[in-house]
This record gives sequence, C-alpha cells and structure tokens, in this order.
Amino acid sequence: MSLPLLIEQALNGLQLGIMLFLMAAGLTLIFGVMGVINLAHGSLYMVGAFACAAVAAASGSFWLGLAASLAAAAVAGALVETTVIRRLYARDHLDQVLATFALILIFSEGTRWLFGSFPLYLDVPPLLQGAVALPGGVQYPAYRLAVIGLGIAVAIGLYLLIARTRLGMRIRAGENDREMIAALGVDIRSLNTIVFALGAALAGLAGATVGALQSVQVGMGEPVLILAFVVIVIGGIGSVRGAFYGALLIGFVDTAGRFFLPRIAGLFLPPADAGLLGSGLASMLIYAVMAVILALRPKGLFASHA
Amino acid sequence: MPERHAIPVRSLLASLAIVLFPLAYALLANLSGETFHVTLATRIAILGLAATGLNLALGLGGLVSLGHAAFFGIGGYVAGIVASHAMGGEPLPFGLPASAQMASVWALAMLAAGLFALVVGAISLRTSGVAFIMITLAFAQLVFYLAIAWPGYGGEDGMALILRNPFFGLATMRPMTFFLIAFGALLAGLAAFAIIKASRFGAALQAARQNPDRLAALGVRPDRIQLVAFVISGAITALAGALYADLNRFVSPSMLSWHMSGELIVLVVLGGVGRLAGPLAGATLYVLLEHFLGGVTERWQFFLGLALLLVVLMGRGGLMSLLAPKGAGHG
Amino acid sequence: EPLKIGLITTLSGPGAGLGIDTRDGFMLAVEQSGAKDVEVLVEDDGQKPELAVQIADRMIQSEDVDVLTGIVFSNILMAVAPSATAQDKFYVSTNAAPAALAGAGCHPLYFNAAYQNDNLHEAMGEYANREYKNMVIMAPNYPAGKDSLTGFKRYYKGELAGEIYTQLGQTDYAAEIAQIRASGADGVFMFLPGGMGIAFMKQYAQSGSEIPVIGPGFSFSQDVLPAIGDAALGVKNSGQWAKNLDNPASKRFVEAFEAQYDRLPSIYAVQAYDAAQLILSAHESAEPSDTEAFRQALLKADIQSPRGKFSFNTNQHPIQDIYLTEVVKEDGVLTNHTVETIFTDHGDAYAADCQM
Amino acid sequence: MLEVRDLSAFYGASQALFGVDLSVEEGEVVALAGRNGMGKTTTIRAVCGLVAARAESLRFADRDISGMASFRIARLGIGLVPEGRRCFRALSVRENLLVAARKGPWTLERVEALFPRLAERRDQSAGLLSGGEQQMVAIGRALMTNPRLLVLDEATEGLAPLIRQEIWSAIKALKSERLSIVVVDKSLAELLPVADRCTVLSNGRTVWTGRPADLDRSLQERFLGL
Amino acid sequence: MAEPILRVAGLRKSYGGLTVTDDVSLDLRPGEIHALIGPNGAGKSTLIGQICGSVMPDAGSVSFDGRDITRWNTAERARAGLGRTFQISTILPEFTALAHTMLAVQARQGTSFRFFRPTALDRSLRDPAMQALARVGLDGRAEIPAASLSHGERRRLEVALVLALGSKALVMDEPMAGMGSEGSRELTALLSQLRHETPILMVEHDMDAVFALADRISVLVYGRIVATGTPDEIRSDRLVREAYLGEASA
Ligand SMILES: Nc1ncnc2c1ncn2[C@@H]1O[C@H](COP(=O)(O)OP(=O)(O)OP(=O)(O)O)[C@@H](O)[C@H]1O
Ligand SMILES: Nc1ncnc2c1ncn2[C@@H]1O[C@H](COP(=O)(O)OP(=O)(O)OP(=O)(O)O)[C@@H](O)[C@H]1O
Ligand SMILES: [Mg+2]
Ligand SMILES: [Mg+2]
Repeated sequence: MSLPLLIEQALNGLQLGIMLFLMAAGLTLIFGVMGVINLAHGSLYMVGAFACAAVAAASGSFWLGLAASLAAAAVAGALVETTVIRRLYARDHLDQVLATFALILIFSEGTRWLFGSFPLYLDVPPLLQGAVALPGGVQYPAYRLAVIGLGIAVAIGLYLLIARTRLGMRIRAGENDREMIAALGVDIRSLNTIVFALGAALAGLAGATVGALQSVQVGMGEPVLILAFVVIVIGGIGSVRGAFYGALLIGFVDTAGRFFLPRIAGLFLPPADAGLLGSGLASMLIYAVMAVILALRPKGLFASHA
Repeated sequence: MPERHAIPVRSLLASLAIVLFPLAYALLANLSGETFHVTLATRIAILGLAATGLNLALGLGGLVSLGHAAFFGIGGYVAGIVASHAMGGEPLPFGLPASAQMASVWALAMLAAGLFALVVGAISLRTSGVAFIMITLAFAQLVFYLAIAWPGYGGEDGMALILRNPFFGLATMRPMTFFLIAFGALLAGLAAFAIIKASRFGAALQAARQNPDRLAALGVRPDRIQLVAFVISGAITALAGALYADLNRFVSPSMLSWHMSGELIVLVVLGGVGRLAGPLAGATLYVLLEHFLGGVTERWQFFLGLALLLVVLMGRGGLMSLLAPKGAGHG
Repeated sequence: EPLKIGLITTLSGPGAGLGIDTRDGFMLAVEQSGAKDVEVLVEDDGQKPELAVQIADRMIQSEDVDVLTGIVFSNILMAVAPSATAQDKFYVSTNAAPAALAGAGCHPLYFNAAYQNDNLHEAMGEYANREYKNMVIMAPNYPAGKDSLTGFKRYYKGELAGEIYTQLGQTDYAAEIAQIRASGADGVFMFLPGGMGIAFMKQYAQSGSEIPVIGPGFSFSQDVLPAIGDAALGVKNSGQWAKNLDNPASKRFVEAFEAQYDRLPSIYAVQAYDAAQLILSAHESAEPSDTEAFRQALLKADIQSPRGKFSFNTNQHPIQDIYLTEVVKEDGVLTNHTVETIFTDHGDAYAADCQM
Repeated sequence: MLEVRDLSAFYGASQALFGVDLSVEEGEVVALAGRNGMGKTTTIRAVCGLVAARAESLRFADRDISGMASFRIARLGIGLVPEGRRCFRALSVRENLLVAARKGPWTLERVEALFPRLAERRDQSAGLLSGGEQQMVAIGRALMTNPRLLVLDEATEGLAPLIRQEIWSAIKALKSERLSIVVVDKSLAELLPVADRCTVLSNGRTVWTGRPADLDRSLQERFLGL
Repeated sequence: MAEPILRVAGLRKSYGGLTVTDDVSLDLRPGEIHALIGPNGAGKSTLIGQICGSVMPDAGSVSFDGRDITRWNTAERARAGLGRTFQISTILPEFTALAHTMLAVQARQGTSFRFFRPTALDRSLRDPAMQALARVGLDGRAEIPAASLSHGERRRLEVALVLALGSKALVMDEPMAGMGSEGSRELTALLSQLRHETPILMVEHDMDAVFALADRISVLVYGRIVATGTPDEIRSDRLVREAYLGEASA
C-alpha cells in the first residue's frame, strides 16, 4: 500500500464527498431550509442530466448542455411547485411524501417516453478530458478536479444565500411559520416558487455534471436521493455547513470502507471471500455510521439551531 | 356545533365496505373461475395488513418509519428459511424444530421482527422527526445489504419456496384457501389496530404523537409507549411479510429495500393516516391500479403517478377522507 | 391445438432496454414464422420479482399459457421459473441463466436458450491466458457477479493482482480505479452490466490509466455501447453472436430487425429470437399439452440460429460456440464484431450435477 | 383608515364571527375587548387576511382588502403582533427583526433602545428566548415593518410589570406620532386609559362601541365579566 | 411549620456563557402558594424546567416529598405527584378537551399500558375528567377539539389537566396569561381553594393575582433570588420595585 495510493484515495474520498454535496445541494435548500420533503429531487437531477445530454448531443457543446440542464430543471421545479407543492405546504409532511412519490413515477416514465429506454451518451467536455499530474506522483482526472471546484463554489454560494441574505432569512422564516411571514408583508408564495426552482436548478446542475461521469439513464436519480437525504440528516437539517461536512464524511467513510475493509478481511480470509465480505460490509458502512451518529446526536453533527 | 356522541355511521359503513371488498372480490373471482383475481385479492389483503402494521406506528404514534421493509422482509425470510430447512430436513439454528406449519412460522416471524423492532426502536426513539425517518431507514438498509451480501440464503437472487407452507391440513396452494388464510390474518390485524386505538394505551400513543412533552408532564413516558407500539407494529408487518413469502413462494432482498418501506408509507397515506381501514383502502387502490393500468398501457407507471397525485391533491387525509370525512372524537 | 406463450419481461425501470430488445426479438421470430395459432401475451415486470410472480400466476392460473419466457434478470427468474415448472408449465429462458438452475436445480420443463451465465466469463478467462499474466478482476457483489469471477477463474491461469467486488448499482469507481492503477496489473477483467459499466468505462477513460480492460459481452452489449461512447472502442469482449457473424440466418435476422425497429439488435434480441424459434419449432411437431413430447421436440433444437450451431446439453442449456468480439465503429455507430472463436461447442460446468 | 362592517368569519365550516363592526381613524388607539373566545383574535385575523371572511365592507387605507392576499394587506401598512408571539424560531433575534423590515422611522437601533433586553440577546435564536423576550421580539418585528396601523393581540401577555408600563408608554408615544393602533389586552385597567375608543365583542358580534369613559359598570359586567 | 414538600437547593444552570439560574434555593410548603416573580428572562421558566425535569441542572438538587429527584425524568416526577402547567399552552390539537382530562385521569391511575378496554364509555375515566373540566368552566366545551379552542380556553385546559392529574404539588408557569380579567378572577378563586389540597409554586406576572394569592413571594433577577418574603414585604422592597414592579406596586 503505497503513499501515492493513499493520497489518491484520500483525494477520492474528498472528491466523492464534494460530489455528494453537489447532489445534495438542491435538497438542502428545498428540504433543509424550506422544509419540504421532496422525493422527486432525484427526478430533477435526472431531468438535468437528460437535458444536458440531449442538448450536448444536438449542439455538440457540453457547455450549452449544462446551461440547458439548469434551465430545464428550474422550469420543471417551478412547474412542480406551482401545480403540486404549493397546495401541500399547509399539510402534513406525509402528503408531500405521497405527492412527490407520485412525481417520481411521472418523471421517470415521462422521461422514458421522451427519450426511450436506453442510456444516453454524455461525455466530459474536451477542455477537461484526461488526467493531470498532481504533486506527490498522483494523477487525477481534470474533470473531477473541476467538479470539486464547482462543489465548493456551490457550497459557499448557498451558505451566503441562506445565512447572509435577506432572502435566506425569509426562506427560513417561511419554513418556521408561513402564515406569519406573509402577515408581515412578505410574498412567500412567489418566494417559494423561486426557491424551489433554484433548488431544482441545483439538482439539475448536479445531474448534468455528475452525469458526464456516470450513466445518464432513467432511474439514475434514486440512489442519489437516498444519499442526499443521508448527507443532510447527518450534517444537521437546515445547515449548509452541516450538509457539506456530512457529505465529506460520507465520502471519506465510503471510500475508506471500499478500500480498507476487503484488505482487513484479507488478513484472515482467502482473497475471493475477503473481497465479498469486505464489499458486503462496505455497502453497510455508511448506514451504520448514520445510525451511530443519529443515536448519539439526534439532530445531526451541525444542527444549525438548538 | 358538532353533534355530540354522533356515531360516525358513514365512517363505519365505509370501513366495512373496504374491509369486505377483498373478500367479495375473491369470492366473485373464484366463482367465475378467475383464480388469478383471487391471488390479486390476496395481495391486497397482505399488503393491507403490512400497511396496517405500519399505520399503528405511523398513524397512531406519529412514528414515520422508513424502515418497515425490514420487518416485512424479516417476516418473509423467516418463512423462506424455515421452509427451506423443512424441505431439506435440516433443523433451524438454536435447535428450533424446522416445522413449516404456517402458524409456527408466523409466531417465529413476529417474534424475530418484534425483537428487531425492540432494538431498532430503542435506539431510534432517541431521535424524532426526520432523524427518526432516516435512522429507521439506516437500520433497514443494513438488513437489506446483509441479505444481499450473505450468500447462505440466495443473496440478491433471493430464494424460492416452490410450494407454500402448510396450514394444518389445508391445501394452501389453492388460491381461495390461501386467500382465506390471509384475509383472516388481515381481520386479526385490523381488530388489533381498532382495539388498541380505542384503548388507554391508544390514547397515550396518540398523545405521544401530538405532543410528547405534554404526555410526559402527565407522568407517562412517551418513548416507552412509542416503543411498545413500534414493536407491535413491526410484528404485524412481519406477519404480512411471512404471508407475502408464501403468496409469491419466493423471498428476495427486494422485500427489504427502501422502495418497499416507501411503498408501505404510500399505502398508508393514500388510504388515510391513522384511519382503521385506511391502509387497506390504500392497498386496494394501489394494487388494482397497478394491475389494471398495467394491462392497458406500458406507460402504466406514468398514469399510476397521476392517479396518486390526484388523490393527494383532492383529498386531505387520503381515500378514507373522501369516503367519510373525519369527525371530532377521542383522537 | 393453439399455443399460448406468456412473455414476462422488464419494460419499465432502469433495465427496460434489455426487456424491450427481448420482446422485439421474440416478436420478430413469431411474425416471421407466420404461425396463426400462436398467441403471445406480453407483460411488464417492472424489474420487481413479486410483480413478476403475480403476472406469472395470472398467466398460469387464468390465461392458461403453455410456455413462459422473457425474463431478463436472474433474481426475477428465480422467483418465477421454479414455481412455473412446479405447476407443469414450460419455462424457456431468453437470458438469465443462474447456476442454481443449471446444476442440481435443473428441471425437465426448464430450458435455457441463451447460455449458462458463466459461459462468456469463461471465454474471457481462456482468452486472457494468451494476453495477460497478472490481472485485476472485478464484479458487483451479487450472485451473478460471483458466478462471473468464478467462471473467469475456471479458465484463467495467470496471477491475480486483485479481486474486487463493488456494490450493486454503484456509480462512482474512483476508489477502485485508483486501486487498479496501483496494482501493477497488466489487464483488467470487469463484469459490470448496464449503467454500472457505462459509469466505470467513462471514469476509467478519464483516469489516464493505460491498463487494458476486457470483459464479457454483457458489459459491452448494444444497449450500453452508445452511452459509453468512444471509451469502449477496441475493447475485447465475448459473445455467442455478433452482428458481423457470417451466416445467412444472422444476416437475415439483422436485416429484418433493423427494418422493423430501426436500430441494431443486441444479443438479448438474438437470444429471444432463438427462444421463440425453439418454441415455435417444437409446436410444429408436438402439442404443448403433451409435455413429454413437447419437451423432446424442444430438445431437438431444430432451428436456424443467427449464432450458427446450436444444440442442447443434458441440462437443457446451450452447447454453442463462443467468440472473441471487439467493439468497433461502423458507420459512426459502435457495435461488436467477432474476431475469432474462443470455444467451440462449449457447454457448461454444471451439466454434470444435473440429474434428470 | 380601517373600516370593518358586518364581518363574518369561518374556520372551515364553523362560523366564528357573525357581524363585527370596527373602525379605526388615523392616529387613533382602539381597544378591542371581550371575554375569552368571543372573537377578538378572529377579527384581527380576518382583517389581516388570515382567515376566510365575508363583510359588507372591509377597507383599509382607502382600499378594499376583502379577499386580498395577506402579504398585500400587510404591505398596505398593517403591522401584526399576533397572539402567541409566533417568533421565527430558526432565526436569531436580530434576523427576526430584520426579516420583514421596511423603510421608515423604526430602525433596529430604535427597537433595541425600546427593548434593551433584545440587544443583549441579539444573536440568540428566538426559539430559546424566554416568553417575555419573545413578546418583545414580536412587537419589535411588527414595528420594523413601519406600519400605519399596528395591531397588537394580547399586547402585554407574559411581560413583567415594568416592561408592561414601557409598552403602554410606547403606545402612547406612537399615538402621538399619529400611528393608528388596535390593541387587545386582558388588563382593562391599563388598556382603557390609553385607548381613544373601545369596541366590545360578544359571541362574534360587536355589541358596543364608544369612548372608554362611557364603558360603565353594567356593560363591563355583561360583556367583560367584571 | 410543616416540612416542605418541594425543596430546591443550590440549582445552577448555564447556557454557554450565560448563567440562567445561579445558585437558587427555595422551597414549597404544604398549604401554601409560593409565587415566583422576576423580570423577563430572569430564569423563572428555566428554574421550573429544572424542577419538573425538562431541563437538567448543572449543579444543585431538587427533592420532592422526601426524595431526591434531581436525576429523574419528567414522567417520573409527574408520577411522583408533581404537576405542571406550561407558560405556552401545550395541548394535543386533535384531542377534545375531555379526551385531554381523560388522559390525565388514566395517567394518574397508571393504566396507560392497558390495551383492551375502550376508553370511550369508561365511566371511571370519564366522570373525574368531566369534573376537572367543570372546575375550570370548560364543561360546556368538553367535546371541542383543542385546536378549535380559543387562547384563553386553552389556558383553562392546562389548569384542568393538573386538576385531573390530582398532583401532590403544582408548579404553574404563568397560569393567568391570556385568561382575560373574568377568567383571572375565577382562576384566582379556584387556586385559592386549591392550595389546601395541593400547594402551588407559581410563576406569574399578573400582580393582582400574585398579591391576592401568594403566601410567600420570591423574586428572581438575573438567575438569583434577590428577595423572599410575604407580599407586604415584597411590595415595599425598594430593589424589587426598581427591578420589577415599577409603579404597578402602587
Ligand atoms: N383554529 C380554529 N378552528 C376552529 N375554531 C376556532 C379556531 N380558533 C378559534 N376558534 C373559535 O372561534 C371563536 C373565537 O375565537 P377567538 O380566538 O377569536 O377568541 P378571542 O376573543 O381571541 O379569545 P381569547 O381571549 O381566548 O384569545 C371561539 O369560539 C373559538 O373556539
Ligand atoms: N436553551 C437555551 N439556550 C440559551 N439560552 C437560553 C436557553 N433557554 C433559555 N435561555 C435564556 O435564558 C434566559 C432565561 O429564560 P427563562 O425562560 O427561564 O426566563 P423567564 O424568567 O421565564 O422569563 P419570562 O418571564 O419572560 O418568561 C433567557 O434570557 C433565555 O433567552
Ligand atoms: Mg385571542
Ligand atoms: Mg418564562
């Protein structure tokens, strides 16, 4: 086990964490701050990826595709908010669960209707192709480095928006007491639409950027959904900082688990069995970590209030 | 002024209709030789029972568990494992006899899931709200991945039971016979729910949902009440899981997946949270939609989504509230 | 006596692409045969085992089908096939071929028209002996993944620089790729079907690793190649069929499929096409109600397969040639071409365990 | 400035108001009185657009406000201090004050000068404040919107006597700045001296309106239970 | 003089740098009403929280009925006979007023783990529950869901709950808040009778009520008890007037 490999794996952990944060960013806004349980977050992620792939294929430009992903997801988000979510603010969270579960079905099947059942092609833009050499003898894909940069930028932007602007205050106030904030003269309805669209756009952006590294296909958003919820809850609901560190934690734990557990199992098992046992344990690891964290700190690591 | 002591006639009638529906459906199907529709009714009854179990925790206790697939799956796996040992003539772990009699399978399933629920609940009830949702999910995912990674009982491929477990002398492979068994279990589950809801324990449980601080200030520990409810709830859902394994003659990790947990929540919410017949109403609509839309179009999931959306947007409180709006009462 | 076939396959959800090819290949053969007295009921299992069981029950109990077929995924097959055969119905598999049903669990009414799951992996193991000395092998941690690596190792004689199991449905492979690059291996064998393979290949291409990748045909089938893109170009894999296979049946099939559906057929389409041909050919000489006669007729495998030679082993799984195939670009479309034959008349390792 | 005639209001299907009349002139302080459950809060909620209502006339600042969205009504210049405080728990004290602030004479400095306690607790989240501190936040928050009509429901609930006196003198000061005020408070002894007019509700109806001085014993006994 | 039923000694609680209760000692004796007054944010509710178990003190002890209950949880204290009302009404929105008091009666009986007998027609619950409602004048509103009760009615319900609970001692956080003048008067009369059944520790800003009811008054300022005495002593205490009462003491 060489040092460059360890460094690279650490970098992978960081990278995975930031990628997770990027996927969770929109959810932080919609769920963490607005307090809407949006199971269709993964669908918006998928919408972004498909829009990007389709436009990139038609125009030949990844960057146009990226713009399209933002636009398409934002529009989808605004549409969802005005037609469905808006009627559910005053209701039980469970109604939101049911409605957005229904939206998953509609989005998935609708996307298949439009784009067919086969995965789409979406590749990294030429500018960011290949790997770059980092100090310490590590080669790292340029695109992944760019994703790290984007993730950090989104984290900072989101933090400033929520914690430092009047808009952010109003969103948080609206989550506490929608009626009261309206009674003080804030147009919470439009505000909600805007914020929801913004959260959707972030989901779409994540779908496009991560989609270039993964497979753009119907259903791609579902694993993302669960992971994004895990990240936000571990970090502490309502806190961007929490979501960020929660994502990093999960990124590191998952990478370390996939890397070390088979090796540890290999100390007392033949390689094939060690691989099986190690990867089996690795797949459970983040959930075990989540259970422990929540059992010890029910409000998450960085609960923003109280 | 709401009427005093108004007997909620409409609600009773609606519940009765919903409870009797699977029976009528199955009898009719059996008479006309459409045995498959008997199977469909059995599925409704079993999913309705599983969701009734969840309804106890979620509807009465406010415990939004996104981990009930674990109990459902544990029930299923107990049935599967016992059956496979019984077929192979191998004894079970802990020296338990490998009798595949449904009744003993059920007891074992409920016991196993109940114990698991006790552990999960004791830890999870330290949290509340969304953290509770996620920690229950976490435990269910642990079981899910365990089932996938553990090669002994089929892993991801699951395990086939080939034949249904026996129930005393009955021919359980006959659809109508098996339906009646499942329907009996459903009735028992509904009765348990109704009795608990009306009891002192039920009152405390509903209070714990609405305001645990208030209950504690009255001298009743809300977490104890909720824990007991969670265990009962898990056991009922496990019973449904065991039946489900026998219905399909197959168990696999998909019974344990978070989709299953989500689907159970959807059934409860669709039908009406906390309402006696709510989960069954939800299961009925869901299974029938799934079946009939699936027969009409390949895009059935799209239309299923639309239908569900319509129900949420139109009816506060699910199907039951459309059939029989809720009146005031002791909870 | 008319023939009723129940085709249950995955037409929605992430795996729908495979099911659609299965259905289309199957229906193509039915139409081509012009048979009047054949009815095919097509149903979507949504990639859920319990839904598949429900549909199978209906087909068996209400629709009274004679033969079931079409399931793509092993875990769904395991839910349906044993209970179907227990109820005296034939099951002819178009794809899934778990070891459990090829060996001790074989059944007179269960046929597999595709292969045994291990075959394509075994072929790559045999091929790897020629090219590589020290390999990393990788598959998802689930039964088919384990079978895959077991199959590969059954023939591969070189060193193993690593044996990596990933999570089913994993989407990020940075950690595994780093391990591969650091392993000092001279080749990578990976079995990652569907979206997993797409993600891995894209990420591998970005990593700057020079170590060549090979895999079974599942990882580079027609449904995923366009999505992987040029990263797949030149990758060696294995298959019982490829589009350029030089025989009249294959040419006819490809032409007809393209004409009908306006896309290239995948191996899933071929397998389903053959399954349909098998069932139809049996029906010509036997009544499905006479199970033994129908079974014997099926066993004759009297068809013109696009794969060329095709016959049944004692466990009712195929004996066929397995080819080395390579991803090429033809008229701007990525597809596989056969390069050479790896195995001739290849059966499977489990037939010996099958007592029938 | 505010004119309400024959107002009925509903919670779902059940009717809570059956004909409330209430009017407030520029610079006037109106006390809204009545026993528990008689409809004071509901009247206020109806005026603010928070509950379904019907009225012969519902006008504020020369505009018809019936059916108007509550945020529009608020922007016309109604500042609400609701019953039960309803501070935004997730926001700090300062954020609570700033969240809906609009330009005008009331600034953060001025509110903090009125309630020094809030300056001390500036960065604490409002959910952790003591009950009385929360009441101060609610009042400050409404003032920060620089309303033309301030509506205080249970104005001094939970406040210590000393602070209560400050509130009443602040109300007097506001009145001298020609701000209009509607106020509900249980302590009539403190409320009536400040008020220019008093409107009494009983069972969802206005039963009396007049100068506080004219609110005689028998009326008080009948409608206020004194 | 009778032994105190409730005794608080040296209680201390800080949040970060803020000391909210600072070495507080006080007691409650049978038959008395002990009022706790003090400026907003002085730490009264936090002190009540520590007495009732919803806030854990950093130091000090609480003993009740001869037992040290410092480490007990809320429910255990309530079971031991320590009843509590909240400053901000803490109700069960879906329950009717009657269902609330029935729950309190069942809690008193310790029968919350009975699964079978339906409560609806159970006279042993219903009768005492109705009595408790009647004592606060809510019997006419028994079947109304609490969500539809007005603010003042909810305050009454809070009181009805501790009555139904039949506690040995009551700790009430601002029971008069939101009551309306008529309600305050009625409640004052009720509490005045009640003190002979159960002694009451009461936080209250309504000085009319405090001076009318209290046998003893303690004044809490910035987390410290600055004075304890009879109403007359407190009324004339210069410090108390400056810090708390203002002119209202007139
Ligand atoms: N959310 C609600 N749903 C249904 N009915 C309600 C609701 N809120 C209040 N009511 C009813 O409306 C009537 C008027 O209540 P309102 O709160 O306006 O009284 P109030 O005069 O403010 O009383 P208080 O002095 O107790 O605050 C009461 O009969 C009450 O029961
Ligand atoms: N969990 C907490 N974290 C930080 N500060 C707190 C917390 N709880 C209370 N405080 C602070 O402690 C102080 C005392 O609060 P407490 O509620 O005990 O006051 P009180 O005497 O009851 O006041 P009031 O009469 O206004 O109800 C307040 O300044 C409050 O902001
Ligand atoms: Mg009021
Ligand atoms: Mg207080």
